[in-house]
Amino acid sequence: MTDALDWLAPLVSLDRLAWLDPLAWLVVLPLGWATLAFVLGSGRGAWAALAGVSLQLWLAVELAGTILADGATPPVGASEMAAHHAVGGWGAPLGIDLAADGLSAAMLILTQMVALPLAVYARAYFKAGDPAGAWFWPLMGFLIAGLNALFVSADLFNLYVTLELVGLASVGIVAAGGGAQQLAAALRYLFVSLVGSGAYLLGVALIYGAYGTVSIATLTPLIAAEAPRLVWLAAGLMLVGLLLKTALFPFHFWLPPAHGSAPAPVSALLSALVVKASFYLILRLWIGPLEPLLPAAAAWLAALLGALAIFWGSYRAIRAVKLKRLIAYSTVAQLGYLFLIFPLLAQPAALQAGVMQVFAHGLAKAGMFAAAGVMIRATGQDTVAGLAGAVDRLPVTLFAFGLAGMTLMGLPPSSGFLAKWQIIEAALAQGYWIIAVVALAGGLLAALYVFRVLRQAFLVSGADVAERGPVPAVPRTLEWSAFVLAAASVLLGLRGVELMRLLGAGA
Amino acid sequence: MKALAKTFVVVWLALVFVAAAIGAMLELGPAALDLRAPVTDHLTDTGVSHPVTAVLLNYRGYDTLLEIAVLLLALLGILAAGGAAGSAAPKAAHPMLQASARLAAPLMILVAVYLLWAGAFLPGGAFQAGAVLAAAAVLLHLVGLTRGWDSPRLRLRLGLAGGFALFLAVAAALLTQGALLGFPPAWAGELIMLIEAGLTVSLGLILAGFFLFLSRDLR
Amino acid sequence: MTSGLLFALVGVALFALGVAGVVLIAQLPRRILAFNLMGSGAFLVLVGLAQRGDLPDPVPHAMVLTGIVVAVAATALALALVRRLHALTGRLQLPEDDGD
Amino acid sequence: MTLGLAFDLLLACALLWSAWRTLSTPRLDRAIILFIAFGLLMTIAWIRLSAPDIALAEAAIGAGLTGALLLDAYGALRQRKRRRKAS
Repeated sequence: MTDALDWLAPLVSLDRLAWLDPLAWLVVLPLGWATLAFVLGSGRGAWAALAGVSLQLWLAVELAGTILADGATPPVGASEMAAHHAVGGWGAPLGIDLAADGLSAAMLILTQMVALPLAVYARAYFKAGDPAGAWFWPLMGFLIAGLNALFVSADLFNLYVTLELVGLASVGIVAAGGGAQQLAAALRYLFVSLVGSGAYLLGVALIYGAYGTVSIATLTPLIAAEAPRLVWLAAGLMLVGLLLKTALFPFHFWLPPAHGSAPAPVSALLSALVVKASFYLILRLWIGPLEPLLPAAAAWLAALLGALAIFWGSYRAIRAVKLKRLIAYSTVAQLGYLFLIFPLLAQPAALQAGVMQVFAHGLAKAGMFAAAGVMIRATGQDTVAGLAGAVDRLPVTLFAFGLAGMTLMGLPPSSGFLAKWQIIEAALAQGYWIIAVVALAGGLLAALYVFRVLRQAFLVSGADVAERGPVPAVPRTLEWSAFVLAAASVLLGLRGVELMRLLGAGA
Repeated sequence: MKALAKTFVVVWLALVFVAAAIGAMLELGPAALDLRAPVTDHLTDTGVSHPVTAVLLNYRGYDTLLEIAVLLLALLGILAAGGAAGSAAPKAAHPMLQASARLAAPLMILVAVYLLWAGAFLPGGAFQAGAVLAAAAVLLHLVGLTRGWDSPRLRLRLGLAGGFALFLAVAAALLTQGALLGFPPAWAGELIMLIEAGLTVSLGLILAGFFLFLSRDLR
Repeated sequence: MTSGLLFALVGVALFALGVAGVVLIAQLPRRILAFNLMGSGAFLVLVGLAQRGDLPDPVPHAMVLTGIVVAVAATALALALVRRLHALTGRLQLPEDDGD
Repeated sequence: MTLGLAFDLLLACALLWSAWRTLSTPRLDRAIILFIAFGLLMTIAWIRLSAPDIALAEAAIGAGLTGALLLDAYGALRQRKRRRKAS
């Protein structure tokens, strides 16, 4: 009997499935279903997307499992990575290598984890014939493919191509079926994105000129051994280009219009994942090949800009009239936290804190934008004021918004609490109390803009609601997928240990 | 006033950057690595004899795969940005022009086929061939012989995505055999030619689409 | 000085000119031109600097081919958005964003 | 100074000049023509850098296709403006 079932074994265990290398399939799969969705035609392909993202989630978890199981894993940031795939069989520096460590695996899991509920949400959000949803599925497929490709690439030039893939896909879904305001936001975003990747490309060109290779693993020891002045310039160009794409203060000007004017599922994808991709790349370069070049002052400059982002983004969110603008400015503020960790990177806990914040904000912000989409549908307007009395009609959605808000404020037991607590702990351990103060103040400011929304919905009477006529019904799927994302952001706080282990693997 | 200050700052930064970069470039020593030798050493295993084509489709074929995705994506973005439906009825050009376009189009297709074939051992290849095909399609449109494209029907969608799908399918099939795009030396030449032929048609359609889908808003 | 190094220097200047153009010019089609100049500059640096010893290197050649195609894709998308914006508003400049 | 280097210097100046004029000339149609000229100069530069593949691609895609796209867009914009004025 057991013999008869032996053929099943390779389907279950990845170790015996050499051909099922998750690194490469995580890129091939989304490219495949994106193409299929395009061929199927306008408005089609939701099922292909759902099936594809589910499979990808499984692959990403498997990948994380193999990295965790490998006891001798080198620490995150080492040029030797745990999982590895030589495209074309050539190997770097002649060919392109794919590689993943705990950091890449974490980003891959987050991407599929956010994309799956959002795909469910988007299927209900874009009604048949909606011009904004006409080509949503292939665009989303290429976006996810670009993100996955970025997280597994170990080649600087290949990373440029993935950056362009992510950038153009994002601009495409922001512009989709939009009016003048949306198009203007998309164009502004496009130019920023192109200048950012252009600066990155020039940096790569200078590095190739100096060393004759663009493979990260080959470059790391070369840069550590000798760095001519040109390489400093290259590092500066690459980092500034990526900061522009990450929308770190003062480069944030393009983000609120782009994230605030797109349809809700698009805003969620952009805020939760796309800005994190360029942040991931900054982190990857910072702890990897560029590490020997960066003085402590650079880390403090990043942290200073991060702190300014927290204050300015929160201030604008507190004053915002429109609901989605409020959430978009909150993204500007929350991105600031990610840069507070740079002066602390001497401790591995700082990296864990940063990635925890990426997860916390990714899940919470996706949930928040999804919830906002429901509220805008139900109230017919994108304003905070219009939410008066919404609690009677949208209890689930407001609960979701509240949970996501909890994560952004950093209240226990959410993952946001875990992230902020770790930042504060790492800061105090190294004697940098100022960073701890900034992190605490940011939480209080977040409370102000989150409660502004909740107060309007719960406490202000919705007496004028009746005058607006019948309330449009909102599909239940929308409410619940928003809830799942927000709840995940809180529950992750209880299961944070696995994530920490993934990032601490071998350290 | 603010605009003037911005101009001043940007120009000043640009000048400082150029001066620094030029200074740093002039003092640069030789590179640590030289990929010219390995590229030539393995050339017989790549299936093509032209080094640039070997890098483009074999050594770094993965870049090219993603790059075709970028092209398809730009077209998708153009379609998604929308515009009024209904294809433009082009003005018919002078009969003489039309006749010469009719004559030129097949010639251009021949040139494209030559460029594609020559790419294996001479400068040329799918991109250059695709651009020539696109030019032929645009020419026919400009003299009023073909209509602009409205929304892509199934056949056109298959043509637009087919080259990329074929490339991806070959990459995935090779992945099940070991490595993504790991061409076996014995078959590399044939597989690369197959991919390039598919890409030429799709690239021609995509590049032509950049014009013909846009002619929608030209009424 | 070799041709490679000379064109790499020109590339840096073109890149700076292009970036300054994208940042400073308001007219959208002109910004697209500036972006293309910026890209050409980066390509010249990539190829020129790699062959400052005057021996051609096929790896950056292939990279630049990739880059040119990506640039034309971005240009086509940008032009499509500009044309659409012009159809809707009759303007060739981005409207001021009030920030709210 | 060799003849080749002198030619390169001339070409470099022409590249920079045409790029500058592309951005500074007041009329958009002129700018597009100058940009196409810039693309053709780039083609020559690629030949000088012994990169015939890129030269072909630059002529077909960089100067040719991009230039045609720009001219096409310019024509469409002008046509719409004229119609807007007429109505």
